[in-house]
Amino acid sequence: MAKRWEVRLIGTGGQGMVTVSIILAEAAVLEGSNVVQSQNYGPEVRGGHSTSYVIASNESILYPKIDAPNVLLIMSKIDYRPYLSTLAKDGILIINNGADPKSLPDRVYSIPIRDIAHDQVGKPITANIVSLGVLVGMTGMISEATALEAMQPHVPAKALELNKKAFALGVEAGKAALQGR
Amino acid sequence: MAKRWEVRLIGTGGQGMVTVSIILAEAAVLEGSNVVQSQNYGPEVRGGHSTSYVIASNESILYPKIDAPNVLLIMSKIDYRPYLSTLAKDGILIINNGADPKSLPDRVYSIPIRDIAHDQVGKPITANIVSLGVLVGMTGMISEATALEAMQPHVPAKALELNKKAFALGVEAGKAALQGR
Amino acid sequence: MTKKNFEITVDRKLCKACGICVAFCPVSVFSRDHDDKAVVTCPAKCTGCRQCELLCPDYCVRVEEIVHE
Amino acid sequence: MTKKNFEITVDRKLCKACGICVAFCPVSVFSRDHDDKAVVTCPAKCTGCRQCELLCPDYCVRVEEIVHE
Amino acid sequence: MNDAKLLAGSDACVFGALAAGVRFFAGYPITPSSEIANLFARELPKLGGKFMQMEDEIASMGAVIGASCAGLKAITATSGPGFSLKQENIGFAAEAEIPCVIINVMRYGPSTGLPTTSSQGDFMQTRWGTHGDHAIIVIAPYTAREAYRETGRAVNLSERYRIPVIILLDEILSHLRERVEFKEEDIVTVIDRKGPVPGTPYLPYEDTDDMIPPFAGFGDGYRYHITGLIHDKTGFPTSDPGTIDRVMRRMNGKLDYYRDKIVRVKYVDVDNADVLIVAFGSVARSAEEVVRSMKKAGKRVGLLRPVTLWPFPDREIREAAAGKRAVIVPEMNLGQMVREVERAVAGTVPIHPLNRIDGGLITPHEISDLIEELL
Amino acid sequence: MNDAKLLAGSDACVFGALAAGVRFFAGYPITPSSEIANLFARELPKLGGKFMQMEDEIASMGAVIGASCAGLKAITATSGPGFSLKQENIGFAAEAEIPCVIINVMRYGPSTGLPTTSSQGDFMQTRWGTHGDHAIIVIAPYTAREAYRETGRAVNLSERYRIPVIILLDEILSHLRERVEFKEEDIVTVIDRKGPVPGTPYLPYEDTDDMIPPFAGFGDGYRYHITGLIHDKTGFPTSDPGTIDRVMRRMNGKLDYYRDKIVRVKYVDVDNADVLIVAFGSVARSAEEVVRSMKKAGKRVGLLRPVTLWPFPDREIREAAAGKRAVIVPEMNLGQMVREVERAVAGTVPIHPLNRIDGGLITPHEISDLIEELL
Amino acid sequence: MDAIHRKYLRMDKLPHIWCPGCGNGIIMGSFIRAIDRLGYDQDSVAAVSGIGCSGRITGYMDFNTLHTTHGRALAFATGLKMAKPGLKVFVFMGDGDATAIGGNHLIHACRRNIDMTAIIFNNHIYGMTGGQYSPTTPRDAYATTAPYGTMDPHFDIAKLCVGAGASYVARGTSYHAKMLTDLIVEGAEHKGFSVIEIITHCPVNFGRRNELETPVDMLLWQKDHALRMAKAAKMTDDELKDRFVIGRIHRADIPEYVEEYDRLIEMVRKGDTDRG
Amino acid sequence: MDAIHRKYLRMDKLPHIWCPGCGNGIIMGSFIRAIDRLGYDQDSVAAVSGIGCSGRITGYMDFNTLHTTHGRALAFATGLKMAKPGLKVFVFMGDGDATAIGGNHLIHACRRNIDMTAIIFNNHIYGMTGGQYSPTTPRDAYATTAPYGTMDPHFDIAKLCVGAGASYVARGTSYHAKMLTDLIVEGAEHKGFSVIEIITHCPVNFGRRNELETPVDMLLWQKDHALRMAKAAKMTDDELKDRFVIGRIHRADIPEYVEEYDRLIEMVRKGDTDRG
Ligand SMILES: Cc1ncc(C[n+]2csc(CCOP(=O)(O)OP(=O)(O)O)c2C)c(N)n1
Ligand SMILES: Cc1ncc(C[n+]2csc(CCOP(=O)(O)OP(=O)(O)O)c2C)c(N)n1
Ligand code: SF4
Ligand code: SF4
Ligand code: SF4
Ligand code: SF4
Ligand code: SF4
Ligand code: SF4
Ligand SMILES: [Mg+2]
Ligand SMILES: [Mg+2]
Repeated sequence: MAKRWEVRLIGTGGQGMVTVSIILAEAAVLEGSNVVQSQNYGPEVRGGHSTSYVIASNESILYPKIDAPNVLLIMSKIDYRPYLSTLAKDGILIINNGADPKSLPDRVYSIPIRDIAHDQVGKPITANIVSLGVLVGMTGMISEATALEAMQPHVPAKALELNKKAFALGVEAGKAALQGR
Repeated sequence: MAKRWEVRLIGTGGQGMVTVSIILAEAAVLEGSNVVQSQNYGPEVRGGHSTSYVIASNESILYPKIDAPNVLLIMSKIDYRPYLSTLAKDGILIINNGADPKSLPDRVYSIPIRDIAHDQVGKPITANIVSLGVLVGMTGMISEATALEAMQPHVPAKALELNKKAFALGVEAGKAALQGR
Repeated sequence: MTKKNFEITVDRKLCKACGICVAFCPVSVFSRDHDDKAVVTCPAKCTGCRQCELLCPDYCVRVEEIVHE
Repeated sequence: MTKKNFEITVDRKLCKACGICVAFCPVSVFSRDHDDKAVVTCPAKCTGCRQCELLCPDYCVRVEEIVHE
Repeated sequence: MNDAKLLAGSDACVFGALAAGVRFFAGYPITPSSEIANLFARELPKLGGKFMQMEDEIASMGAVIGASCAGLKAITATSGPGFSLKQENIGFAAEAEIPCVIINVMRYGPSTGLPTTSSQGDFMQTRWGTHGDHAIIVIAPYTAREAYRETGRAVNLSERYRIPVIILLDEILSHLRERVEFKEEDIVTVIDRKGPVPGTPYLPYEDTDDMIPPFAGFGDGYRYHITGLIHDKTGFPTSDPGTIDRVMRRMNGKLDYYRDKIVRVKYVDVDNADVLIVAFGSVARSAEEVVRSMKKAGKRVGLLRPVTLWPFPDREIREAAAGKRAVIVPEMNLGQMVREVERAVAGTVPIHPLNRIDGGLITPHEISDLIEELL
Repeated sequence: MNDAKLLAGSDACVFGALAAGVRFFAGYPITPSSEIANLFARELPKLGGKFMQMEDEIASMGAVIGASCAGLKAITATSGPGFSLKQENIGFAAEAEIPCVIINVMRYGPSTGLPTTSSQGDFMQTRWGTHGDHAIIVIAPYTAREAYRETGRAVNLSERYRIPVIILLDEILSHLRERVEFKEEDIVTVIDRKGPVPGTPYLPYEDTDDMIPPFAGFGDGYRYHITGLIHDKTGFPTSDPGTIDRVMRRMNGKLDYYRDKIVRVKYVDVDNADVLIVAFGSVARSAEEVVRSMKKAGKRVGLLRPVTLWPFPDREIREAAAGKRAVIVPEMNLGQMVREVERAVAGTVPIHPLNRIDGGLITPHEISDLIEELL
Repeated sequence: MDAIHRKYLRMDKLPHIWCPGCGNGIIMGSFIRAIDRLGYDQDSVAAVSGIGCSGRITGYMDFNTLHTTHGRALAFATGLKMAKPGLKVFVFMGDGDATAIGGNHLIHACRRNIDMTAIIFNNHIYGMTGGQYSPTTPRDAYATTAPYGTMDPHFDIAKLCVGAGASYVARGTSYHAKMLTDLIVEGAEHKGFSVIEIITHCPVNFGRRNELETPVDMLLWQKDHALRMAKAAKMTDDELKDRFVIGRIHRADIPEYVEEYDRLIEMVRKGDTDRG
Repeated sequence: MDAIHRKYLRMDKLPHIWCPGCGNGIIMGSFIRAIDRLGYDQDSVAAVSGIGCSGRITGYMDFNTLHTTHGRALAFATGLKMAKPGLKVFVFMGDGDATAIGGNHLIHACRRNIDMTAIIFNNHIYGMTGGQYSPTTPRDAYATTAPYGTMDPHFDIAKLCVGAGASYVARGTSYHAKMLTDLIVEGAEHKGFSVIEIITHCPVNFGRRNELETPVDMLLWQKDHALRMAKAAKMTDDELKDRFVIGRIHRADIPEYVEEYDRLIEMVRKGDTDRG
């Protein structure tokens, strides 16, 4: 694991993106990292955007805020461009649609996460777990096994298989996107 | 008027002794003195003792409390002895009963104020005005005329004559008591 | 049955001279002294109704049946 | 009297995709698009009851009578 | 108002407030402040004003703010327990910049304490009683005459600067009656809040040069929004960091900007004194008595009496303390103002607290004894 | 509790409190403290404890005190507006010496302010929020791990010394989750309040050598009286000046007597530092980051982090500041703790406040920039 | 002074601070007779009060006594009872205490239905602070803050409590001292929250200002204006004007809160209901 | 979006912050239609609100708007109305706002009878703070602070207000949007204090946790459970269980406070009544 991972997730209330950040954080704990996870609150929770984040590092983490994310994943339908400048030097930005990779600036990856959940998993609600897979697939910040372990308590037991599938599809899509560049 | 008059009145709730101290204070204002008047509050007001006081001086009065009264008048039925030591060097203590003057220590005067109100004025409620008269008669700290002027707004118009009488009887009794020594 | 007799006492130290017992004793057992405190004047009239005990706000009145042996 | 005609518009920018108009239009004038937002599919059926206008929490629906001259 | 008269401290506050144009009082009775409510209840209807006895102190403070939003000058009075309850809404008045005056007559102790005794235990609470950074002015008169004039001034400061103002009395001053002869300088002038400039668009929290946004009363034809949320100059909530910073610094900055207009300090024989007493309220009466008597005895003692307690006159105190042998801070509490004096003086002069907490007023003797010890 | 886990700051408080034996919570929801109530609601019944959602914060504080009178360890949680409302009853707890813990999660601004942002605007209010002189302890953890342990300690201090204790959190610490690995020293021991000595007559406010009167729970066979009026050692109201003085000095004196057991301060590289930072809560996390990064850059910066905010560690700060070139006090408010630092340092070292009030956390950069400027 | 007083009162605290003829003393007498009748162990009785003349009652009675802040007695009592359900909790409040500043706690206590008994001393005035009008002061009555007569409409406390969902409501007077004992006993034995409103008299701060010069006048007023339920039922609205009903006014059977909570704890501990 | 919205709403503040399908938006629509019907000049209307999702309503409407502290809207409104009786004052509160922390102000406003209209958004939950149970949450419903189901009995707001002496009380729903406008108009025209309780829905913090997954489900629930007065009168208690009545519930003719106060001022100025 890199020294300090800073991951920010932007979603819409109800999408379960805060859960993704918690799973990521718990996975990082399982792998022995120091971790800080948090989210923004606000009246905005009501239907607007919610942002959550994870910092993981093998040093102790004191300053608990994100300076410049290495990874920024945007699930809501908003313009990603203003966020580009907030990225760390080598940071990447993941957006959720099927835009042609070639139409996108450097370091911006487009993955049809919701479509994967809808069409391939068959359950739109699993989009957040697809995105978890994408994050793991693209960054390798935690191992797939740990991610799955951390995921388990956060999904209904009877939907476990489905979510595993969603995760796997996400990982795959993430890796593919990297390759696509 | 002496430099600094300190007068303390101890009564029982409902006797109107606070009014006496206000009348005294207003009279002193009329005569051009500086004046501070106040009273103790407390749950004790309910049936217990109330104490009020007046300080009058031709200098401005800053410290608003009584150090050692020149005059202490006790209307309630309590033992006066503990109060003796609080008096100023030349202070006097007036108690409300018919005790034989000779049985009393120096500087302690006994005047049957309530009896005067009851028997001579014919209205026990005027005892407070009798006591006002006593104070004026004994100390001369304000003139009788001023005292009467200050008294007027504090008694019901229809009872004015009665209260004037009470006042006069008080003055008389006060002077007599002084003579009695 | 013969009429019962009662001993009525008033604790003068506690009495605040409110006049309640005097007013509400149905047979006028009490009157007021020079300090307006209650005094028992006609204990013989007492019927033992205990109204005075119940209504005295300062628990000064005590009504005891006199048991003749 | 001939049937009145209405023009129904939905302000897509304000619509929060709650589905209320879709559910409570008595004659199913609306359906939902891929974002779950309301779209007008059968305006011709509209009876002008204005239930959609009254119940849309975001004031996106507008019902106007078409006046034929 | 030429003739001398006997006036109670609490009544002086009422008449001072009425003279400054107060026409609304809402309160809930509490010893030792009740006399203030009683008098307002009698006087306000005579002037067409209104007296409301509310269900509690929280409601009283709310009603006062509501009345002020409608453009009336409004006031309330209370004591410790009630003052604690009013704190949340005092914060609202600070945040929404609604003029209002709160009279707090101190009594001793936390909680119910000793309702009928005297204290200065709320000195710190007047400044820090509500949560969050906020601007507030606190004024403590020491005679009935000053109570009249300073309550009038309090109303005016509040209207002028849109800051809640607290009049801090102790039970002694509130309950004593004393001879008062008003002079020219005691006349309370009526200062009204600044209104919108007709014909220009109204921004209720405009960042004007004078830092005081114009105030439009509800119903005066300017429809706008007032909120206790942090808001921008239009009055609507904002969560933009830059705006928050700007608006909160303006709001709190008013106090710095107008500090010298707000801070009032009285000096008695300070210049050549060896020892400086810093005291307020009734304790300052004892202290001034000491200055007077010591002078007669040939001793050089000075008194600095903050009339305005907050903003705390730290500069004045630092300057006055310079070169003194000691500063004495007598208070009827366990040592509150002395902390501010310590901060102000910053180690340059030794400071001696003198605290009395038994409900009694610190006597001139107690102060002079301490001075004798030090001299 | 050996394994590392992800733990939210707010949850850490809850588990710390439960570990110390808390079995009663009463509260009223308010952002950003609601998570604390939510977790107590889930956990308390499992332990046979009780969670009450009351009609408001005043009632919550009342119920907490009531439960504590019956001998249960009791706690509440709130944020600014609710904290202001609780003040009167916090004063009751102080006056009647009823153990209880209040968690206050700060948000920005007075009044409703900005419910979801971070602030340290209640620093002063924790100490001075209620009327009258009163004893109170305030503790501010800075990590989830410390939140667990310090909340446990808060419960114990309160039970041991019969003083209300406030846990002061900011929104950042309350809402973040972080990896926690509890060590030996984090174990929360259970300290119960001292009870009456059976067979001896029980004086509920006895003036014992240790200054802490024994506590008998209601229903335990000691019938006595508790009141918010100033009372003597029997618990009944008194207006005797001597008694008032004695009882109030004992009550407030407990804090002085046990100061060193209560005050906890953390030092990071203070000894050889040129510049000293004094910071608490989340801001101390940024500050410690600065110490670390500056050290790498060869600069000598130290951090003194008060864990106990009140009693304020003035002595420790004065000593730590001695000889430094500057003291920096970063705070998410307009300058509150800095006033105490100024008082403590008394002019011996220049002090630089660094204030941020836009709802954001002061960054390490902001602090290091200021240091660079000064060095 | 009777054995009963010596048993239940703190004799060294007498005489109490109440004014001559004040109803509070009569009520305290009725209350201790009720406790005696109920046979409660003194150690198991908790008396909680607010601030006001009435609030001082806890200082005089030899139980576990808690004198709280103004208006908040019920909140404190709620914590006390929840923490130690074995305690028999009685809460004493003035009309201002209970229905002005404490109105919210009163209606919520009615709603919650915790097994406690609230005893409200309704003397229609703020006694302790010197006679300001209260939410129960009759229209046009004089008070220190109503120099021109009280303008505010007033609460009917019993009706308010019924509206808030109380499961037992009764009204007594200080004059009907014996009946009062009966009502307190009945209220205490009721499983759930019970309210006893007591019409009582403040001769000093209400009576003197309102042409009821003496305590006796005030008790006579009560006697003349109180009506038993049965009698009231037969009267016309016009006849009922200015009069008030005494006796039990309302009783309902509603689950008691502490018991419900104990049931919850049991269920949770069995793991029955945790949705997580 | 209609002319009426453009006239009465602050268009630049839309979309509002309320969640998709939230009842608050429907209520605001009904309210501005009522104002339009009443024909009030916007400058003369004051809208006062507390804190909560419902409290945000004042930010969106183009009147004199005052967003106060949690629970205290009625207290602020009281001062406002007393100071400027010409204002038409409407007070918006959530169920928590009005009956939890604000319960005391509510009952006292009912008692005082100042000519204002209180509009209570009863969504049976604390919406703004994330779904804690409120004093109106039904028994056994889940909430963030009731993970095992709500244990507390709940208020009947209308009954509480009647008990407190209110002179006009009505209940509507967010589903019956047209009727709601009628009730608001009637309440506003009533001389004195009027209370309109609105049963409304919080899909996010109540519905989702309680098997009413969508806003539509919640509106249907209202439709199924609301009963007009006339119909309810004919039903048995058993049939009425779990259902609630809508329409005007109570009306009484009581002197209005502001007018009474003005009369007092007049009298005092004439010197009629001063005893003092
Ligand atoms: C928070 C607070 N507000 C006000 C007071 C002052 N106060 C003490 S008792 C009281 C009212 C007394 O009236 P009531 O409750 O009817 O009791 P009574 O004295 O008539 O028995 C008031 C307003 C207080 N102690 N605390
Ligand atoms: C004094 C105070 N306590 C608590 C809060 C937190 N708070 C904000 S809104 C709210 C309750 C919201 O519920 P409700 O009143 O029913 O309104 P809704 O959001 O459901 O419309 C609470 C408890 C606050 N802002 N102020
Ligand atoms: S018991 Fe009855 S009859 Fe006897 S003295 Fe008392 S009141 Fe009178
Ligand atoms: S009722 Fe009691 S206090 Fe009153 S007069 Fe009779 S004995 Fe005395
Ligand atoms: S007006 Fe009525 S019929 Fe027409 S679209 Fe709207 S709801 Fe449907
Ligand atoms: S009701 Fe309004 S917000 Fe909801 S789906 Fe229809 S148009 Fe959209
Ligand atoms: S003031 Fe009234 S209520 Fe208080 S003790 Fe005196 S008579 Fe009783
Ligand atoms: S949380 Fe509930 S009440 Fe609040 S806006 Fe969302 S749906 Fe509406
Ligand atoms: Mg009363
Ligand atoms: Mg709600």
